[in-house]
Amino acid sequence: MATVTFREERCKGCELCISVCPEKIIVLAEHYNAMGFHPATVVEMDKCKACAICARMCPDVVIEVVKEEKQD
Amino acid sequence: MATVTFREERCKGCELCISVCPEKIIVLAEHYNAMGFHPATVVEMDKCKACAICARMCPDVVIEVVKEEKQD
Amino acid sequence: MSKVLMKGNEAIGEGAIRAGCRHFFGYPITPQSELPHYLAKRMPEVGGVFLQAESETSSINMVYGAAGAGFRTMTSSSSPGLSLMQEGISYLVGAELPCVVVNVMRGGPGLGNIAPAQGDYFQAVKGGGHGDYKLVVLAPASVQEIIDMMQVAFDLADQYRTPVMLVGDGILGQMMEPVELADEVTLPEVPAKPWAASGLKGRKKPNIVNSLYIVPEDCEELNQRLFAKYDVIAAQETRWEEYRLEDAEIVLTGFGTAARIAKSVVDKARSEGIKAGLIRPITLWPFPSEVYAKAAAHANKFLCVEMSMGQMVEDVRLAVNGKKPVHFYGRSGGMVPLAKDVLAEVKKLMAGGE
Amino acid sequence: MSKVLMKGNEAIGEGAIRAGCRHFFGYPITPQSELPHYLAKRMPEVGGVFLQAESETSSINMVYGAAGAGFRTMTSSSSPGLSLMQEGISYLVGAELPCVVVNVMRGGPGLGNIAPAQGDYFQAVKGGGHGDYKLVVLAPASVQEIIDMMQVAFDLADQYRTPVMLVGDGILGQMMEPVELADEVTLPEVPAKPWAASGLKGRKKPNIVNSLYIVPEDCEELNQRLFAKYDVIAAQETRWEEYRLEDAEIVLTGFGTAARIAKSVVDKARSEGIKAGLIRPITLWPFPSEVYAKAAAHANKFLCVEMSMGQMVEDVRLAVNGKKPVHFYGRSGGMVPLAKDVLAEVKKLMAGGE
Amino acid sequence: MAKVIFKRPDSLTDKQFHYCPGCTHGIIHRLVAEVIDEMGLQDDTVGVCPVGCSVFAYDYFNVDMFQASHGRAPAVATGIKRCLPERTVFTYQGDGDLASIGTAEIVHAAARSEKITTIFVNNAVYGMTGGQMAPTTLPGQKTTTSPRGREKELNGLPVRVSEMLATLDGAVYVARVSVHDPKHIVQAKKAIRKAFEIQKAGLGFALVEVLSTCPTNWGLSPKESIKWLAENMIPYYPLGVFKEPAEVK
Amino acid sequence: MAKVIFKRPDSLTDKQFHYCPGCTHGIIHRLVAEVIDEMGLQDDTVGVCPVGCSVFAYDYFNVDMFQASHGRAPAVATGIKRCLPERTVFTYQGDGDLASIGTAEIVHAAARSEKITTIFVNNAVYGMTGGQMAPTTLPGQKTTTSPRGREKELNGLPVRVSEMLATLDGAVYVARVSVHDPKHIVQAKKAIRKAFEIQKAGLGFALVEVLSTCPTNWGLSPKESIKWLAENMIPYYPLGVFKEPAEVK
Amino acid sequence: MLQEVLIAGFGGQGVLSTGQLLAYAGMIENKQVAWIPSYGPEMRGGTANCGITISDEPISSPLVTEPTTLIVMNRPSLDKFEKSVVPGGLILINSSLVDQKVTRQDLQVLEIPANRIAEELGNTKVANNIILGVLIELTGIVSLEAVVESLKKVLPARRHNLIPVNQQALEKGMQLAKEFKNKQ
Amino acid sequence: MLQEVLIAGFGGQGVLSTGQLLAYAGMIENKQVAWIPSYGPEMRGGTANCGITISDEPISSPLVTEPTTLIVMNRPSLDKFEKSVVPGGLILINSSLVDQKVTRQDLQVLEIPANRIAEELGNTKVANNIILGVLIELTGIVSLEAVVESLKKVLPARRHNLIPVNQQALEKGMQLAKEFKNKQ
Ligand SMILES: Cc1ncc(C[n+]2csc(CCOP(=O)(O)OP(=O)(O)O)c2C)c(N)n1
Ligand SMILES: Cc1ncc(C[n+]2csc(CCOP(=O)(O)OP(=O)(O)O)c2C)c(N)n1
Ligand code: SF4
Ligand code: SF4
Ligand code: SF4
Ligand code: SF4
Ligand code: SF4
Ligand code: SF4
Ligand SMILES: [Mg+2]
Ligand SMILES: [Mg+2]
Repeated sequence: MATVTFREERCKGCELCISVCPEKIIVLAEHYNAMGFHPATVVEMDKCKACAICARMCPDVVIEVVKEEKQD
Repeated sequence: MATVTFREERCKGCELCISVCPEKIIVLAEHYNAMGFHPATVVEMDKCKACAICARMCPDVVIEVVKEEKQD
Repeated sequence: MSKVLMKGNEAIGEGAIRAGCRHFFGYPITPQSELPHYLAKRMPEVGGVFLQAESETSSINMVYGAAGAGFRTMTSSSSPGLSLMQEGISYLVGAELPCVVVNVMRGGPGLGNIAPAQGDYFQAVKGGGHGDYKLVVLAPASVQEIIDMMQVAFDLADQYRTPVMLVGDGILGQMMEPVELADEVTLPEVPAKPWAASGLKGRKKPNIVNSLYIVPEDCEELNQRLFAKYDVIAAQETRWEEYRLEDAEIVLTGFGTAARIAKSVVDKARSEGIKAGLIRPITLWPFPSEVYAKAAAHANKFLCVEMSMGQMVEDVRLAVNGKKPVHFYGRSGGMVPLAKDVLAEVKKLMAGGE
Repeated sequence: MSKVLMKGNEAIGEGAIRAGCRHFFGYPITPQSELPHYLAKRMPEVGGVFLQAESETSSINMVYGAAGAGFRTMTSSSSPGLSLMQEGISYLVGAELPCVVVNVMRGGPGLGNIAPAQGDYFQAVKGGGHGDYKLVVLAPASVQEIIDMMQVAFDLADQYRTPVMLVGDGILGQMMEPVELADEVTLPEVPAKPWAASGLKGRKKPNIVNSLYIVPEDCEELNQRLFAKYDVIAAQETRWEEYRLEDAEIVLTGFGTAARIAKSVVDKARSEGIKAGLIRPITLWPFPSEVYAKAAAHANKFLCVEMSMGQMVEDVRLAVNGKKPVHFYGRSGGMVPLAKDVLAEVKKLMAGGE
Repeated sequence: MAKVIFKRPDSLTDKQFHYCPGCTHGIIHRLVAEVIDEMGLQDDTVGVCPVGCSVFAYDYFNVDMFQASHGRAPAVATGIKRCLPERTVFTYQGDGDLASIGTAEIVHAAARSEKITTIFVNNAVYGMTGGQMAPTTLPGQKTTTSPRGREKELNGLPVRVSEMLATLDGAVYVARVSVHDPKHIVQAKKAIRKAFEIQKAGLGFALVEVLSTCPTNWGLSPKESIKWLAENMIPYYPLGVFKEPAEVK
Repeated sequence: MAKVIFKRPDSLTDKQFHYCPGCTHGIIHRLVAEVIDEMGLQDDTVGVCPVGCSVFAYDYFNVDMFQASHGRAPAVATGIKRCLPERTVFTYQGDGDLASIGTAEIVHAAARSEKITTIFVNNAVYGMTGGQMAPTTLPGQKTTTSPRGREKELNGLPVRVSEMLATLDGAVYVARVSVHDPKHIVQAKKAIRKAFEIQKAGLGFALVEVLSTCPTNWGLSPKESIKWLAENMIPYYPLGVFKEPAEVK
Repeated sequence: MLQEVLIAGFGGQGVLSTGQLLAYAGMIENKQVAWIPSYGPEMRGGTANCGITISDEPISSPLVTEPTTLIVMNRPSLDKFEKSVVPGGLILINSSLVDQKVTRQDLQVLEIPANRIAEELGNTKVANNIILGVLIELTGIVSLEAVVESLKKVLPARRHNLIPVNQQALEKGMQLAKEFKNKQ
Repeated sequence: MLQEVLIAGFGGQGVLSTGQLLAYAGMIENKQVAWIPSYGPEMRGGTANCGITISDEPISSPLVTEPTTLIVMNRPSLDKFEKSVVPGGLILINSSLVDQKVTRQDLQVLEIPANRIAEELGNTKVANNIILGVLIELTGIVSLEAVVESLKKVLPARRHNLIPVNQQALEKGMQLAKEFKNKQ
């Protein structure tokens, strides 16, 4: 299980994360953030592979990726 | 017959002409010119081949070379 | 004539074109970049050259080349860029080359900011470069005046073989105001430049553009020739505006944007019964010293308003020469004086406060 | 103490080393090149760095780096080189960095020549760079004073976090004079520089060396802070020499080499019965205005002697403020006033001539 | 157990970047900060940033910083490094800054083999001042000072900085990378790391040229900008290592 | 009939050079003047000479001349050429001038492909100001500012200007020649001629680097200087053509 | 009469050209006018704003530091400029883009869903002119005729076909303003 | 007492160091001294000269524009400086290198074949000190002892073996001067 967190108030809606996510699970939200942008968000978190490609691409360091490792 | 003329008052006695003359016929004169240098001069003009190598080497454009062409 | 709304920076460019300038060399810097943008478009339309230089140092040296070749030419920048041009300006003076240099001043020192300021007055009028020299320094206060003054700038430059500086600030450069533009442009006549180094083309004696005077006697002679010229310029070309000055008890003064504000304060003060007047130097050098000396006869006080920590005020003091007190009100670092604050200062002074 | 014969340019270098300066950045130019030559040899001996920069623009920016890192550092040049440093100097001021900048002035404007001159006075004291600022400007008049003053220069720079300029001319730089040198050098204590950007090394908050104040309010605050500092400097650090001034009817004044000449004229004039005296500003900024104002009480006239077309004379006039006439005698472009000519001028003035 | 796969590096402060949406300056900042973190240099580093869109970099890098005048960062860095030879000193410069007004400074820092690291952000335009032509602007590219597109006759041809500096014996590491997609971002980071390693090894001057976007002044969306970079810039500015010392190969 | 084999070119005035005995600046002056003569350009040419030992070149070249500030001749020449595109414009610059303070100006004149010709006199030292180290000073070479010899750690390694400029697309002709013996003098003249021909053909920027002596500051006799140049400079600064347009090959 | 209008939004929203249109109209009516943009580094892709002064007297400084009217085109602009408006002044908000409310109580505020209305008119580009219509109706700063006349000057010839729809937008705005006045 | 000496010749003839020796000697004698070189571009391999002022009073300007004594080491220097010497002043010429004559009649002139004499002493390098010996004898500007003392300071330690031959040269010069005075 992966958690991708967006610091929504910092997102500029550039869509670069969207364009690189291999799972195509990021979209821009309908609402505006305080800067007046539609912030990015993950729609189907369960599909996320925690590859962090989105985070690496994001110019504004909006994204943090955490993976729940299986506890054996 | 070649004539090599030195504008003696301009010669700085650098000896570069001397070092390149293939006929080794240029020397520094004993006397000083107005600038206080020993000026260069040709000792055996008849040996001169009018090759103008000396003139080409002289940094101060001191030397002029004229050749008397045979009149047939 | 047609009336159009125009940006100050664009007016500098259009004014230059109408003054016959066809060679502009410059480097981008806020708040004057609309001028290069404008000329990048306009110059090719009139067969001229807009060239972006690699730096301000290069711009001013390109101007040196173009001016020395006999062409009307100019460059433009804002404060830090002008600092980089100081060596080149000193060379232009030394070689007596006509050209126009524009400074759309911003907040300093250092990188400072891009807000409007007037902190480069000393640099412009006292000589920021090395050696003894003066520049003719013009200070327009509206977009219309910018357009008109560009012609004056090039004419003076050619007439006296001297660099001319035109100083504005971020407000003058960025604002749009209505201007009247002649529909038909007749290019001004440019004096012959027999001294220009533009290739012999049949001339026998080479022309040399030079500021090296290795023998001190010769260099002193150059200095004296320059200063004799400056005397003529001071006698013939000093320009200023007087406003409600005749009976003024307090004389406000300032240039450019600060003068606009001071002028509105004069009206406000008059409407409150204070006899205020204005002297607005249009040439910062030559400085209109005499009009201050004259005003000192009836005025009790002077108040110099600047967008700096106080620079022109020294020239006002030199002009008034101790006859009356000269006060100062300034904002700096990109701040602009508010009319209401200046008015308050006027009232304070008239009430006898310091 | 040992007495040695030393060149002015070398004395600048030796003085710097004795003041604890270990980082010099410079670019060759006559007539100050013996300073880099000297330091190229000396710096490695004391574990310091002499680095030849690619230009004066780079020198001053290397100084910006070294000063911002917390080190005593300096650069040096002559007139055209100083013009190229104006942007950098304005940045150093804006970032409040302590350093020493030397100008061994030569004839101008332009390339001019390499003979001694004082035509960069305005550039030094009014601010040749953009924006509102002042430099502390020191003007020694002998090789001994150069050595001693280098220590003062670095101390003032550190104490007030300001660039300090030391101005000389070709004569001061090139001449040899006897100097007393302490045999044992104890390096001065340098104040802590907690603001230096030299790596966190355990500190939590990064230090930033900066002159960008994008918000005009902040930039105005910087300006006001600087000028408050300047007020303190003016109150505490103004230096000058008075010579036979008490009863002087004519006050000669000048700085550096011109002051030496003026001083000898004072003696000559006194020996001919003329009550002459001398004011020699040692700090050109802050300018010792008060001593002039005081002298104006007993003196009838002032005569400012300069190796320029007349620059310091404006500050003398501002100081005298119209109380007494201020006259000027100058030679320019690398020419040096002759004592006999200055004396003749004094006599002419005392005879009532202008 | 939660494992953090990706988080903000310590060598960035928590301040928000002021860059335009999609501007890759932000990516490059992050890569530099990550390298500083990973090499344990945060305590040790002094950064120098001149004028350009990244002029506020001192607010973002969580290390001691200098703001430098336009083009002169290499001289400022020289001054710092000559005083503090043990510290890590880097400059972060735009193409207008480094390749135009600052040409002499970068050439001579390289020739002197100053032990500094330069991050050179080439976005083919003057970003901060409103999209003027840079020395790196491509032929035909429209900018505010080349409104008809850059013309060879008027403005000559773009400068390839890496190739030029690689001719200098003093430049020991020179590489060109890009940040237009995740794969290239990984490569870019490797090059940046190498450039810092070379400094720490005392080998001399190292420079990484990073191709970057400027959506605002290119007049393109962030996504279009990425595409434009890949399709137009890379062919003119080939990626690769132009110089590398044997010691680190 | 008397045939003049060698005489002073018309494009030199009759003024005597102020150069030191054996200084090869004089040879280079003469070659430039000969080329101007032979190409019939005397009426047409504007020369630009900045500060350096050749600062008085305006007294020697019998054409219209500019004295320029230190390092900025390429910018001055650009200003002239953009006003007078039909004229022949050349700069004559020393190595301190062109390779140090004037680096940005020469790189950008080349990048813009200004249609000017630059004669670059590399004598590995600042001649005029008293023998300081230049960017071209050889490793180990003693100068007044490298009294222990140029050290790599302190001063880096010499700049090879021709190689560096040849990387620029705008530089269409770049060659390095020498004037240390008559044979090389002939070759040098050919290169200078080519550089002027390229300008006349409107092809772009052309530069000829000429290795030259400075007996005074090298502390050698003129003859020793010639030998030193051949033995020390040429190995570091290989002679040859680095760039040549197909049109003139 | 002295009116100082500040228009603020994102770069690319036509903020600057709308301001120029207004200034032009003032000029046509022979008023004293000045227009000045903000030109901070923030402009790059961030916020953009401009100030327009229209007056019967010569204008001393064109800087609009205390606007009589503020036009808000994005949320950050409201945060930034709300406090600067003169007491009793006017704020016009494009509520299609800004969902936030004005907190000050001493102002006249009008929310105009300009983008939605513009869509109804068939061209989202005319949203600004709807707001401009509101402005001229509420303040009388310039006449409709002058603005329409200005459109001819400001729009390039190839865009003159858009003049009718822009005029419609202006009139729509004026109508909204009238309704608002009636409601009060 | 105010003595202003100008020494002129080619670069490399030891003109500058000879001047320094003289200034040093003056300093040792607690006089006011100043030394200044010409530093024109002409210096490069061309002429070199320096001025030395030795005085009882503080020296205002060290520039020697009107020397009381001129020492001439090459021909161009005579051409250049002959006219600047004060009337009644002294010219010392190294006649081994200068074959030209002084034309002015209002001066004291002494021709010293210094190189030849130096050769006789076994070291051509000491030619300058022969002339210096003449100078100090004729003018009394400084004492022999002071010059010898200065040699120790001016010569690097590894050259101190040359002090005796230099002293010899100075004495030889003084002797020549005495002979000259006797002849007059
Ligand atoms: C001396 C000087 N000249 C000009 C400027 C204006 N200026 C600031 S940044 C800049 C260029 C920025 O372009 P670049 O270096 O490419 O950085 P980018 O913004 O594209 O990242 C210019 C010309 C200045 N600050 N100082
Ligand atoms: C701005 C400026 N800085 C420094 C100088 C001093 N200067 C004159 S010529 C020169 C260097 C000359 O060297 P180079 O260009 O190699 O020419 P060379 O004399 O060797 O032929 C320098 C540093 C100057 N005139 N202007
Ligand atoms: S971590 Fe990978 S899969 Fe998950 S949202 Fe980001 S790019 Fe998509
Ligand atoms: S890349 Fe970053 S800024 Fe851009 S949309 Fe995604 S999260 Fe937002
Ligand atoms: S022309 Fe040839 S042979 Fe004659 S002197 Fe000159 S070099 Fe010698
Ligand atoms: S080369 Fe010329 S200057 Fe040198 S010795 Fe020969 S003639 Fe004289
Ligand atoms: S202007 Fe360009 S480079 Fe600057 S922040 Fe915006 S997108 Fe980035
Ligand atoms: S100093 Fe060197 S370069 Fe200059 S003239 Fe003398 S020998 Fe030639
Ligand atoms: Mg860029
Ligand atoms: Mg050289």
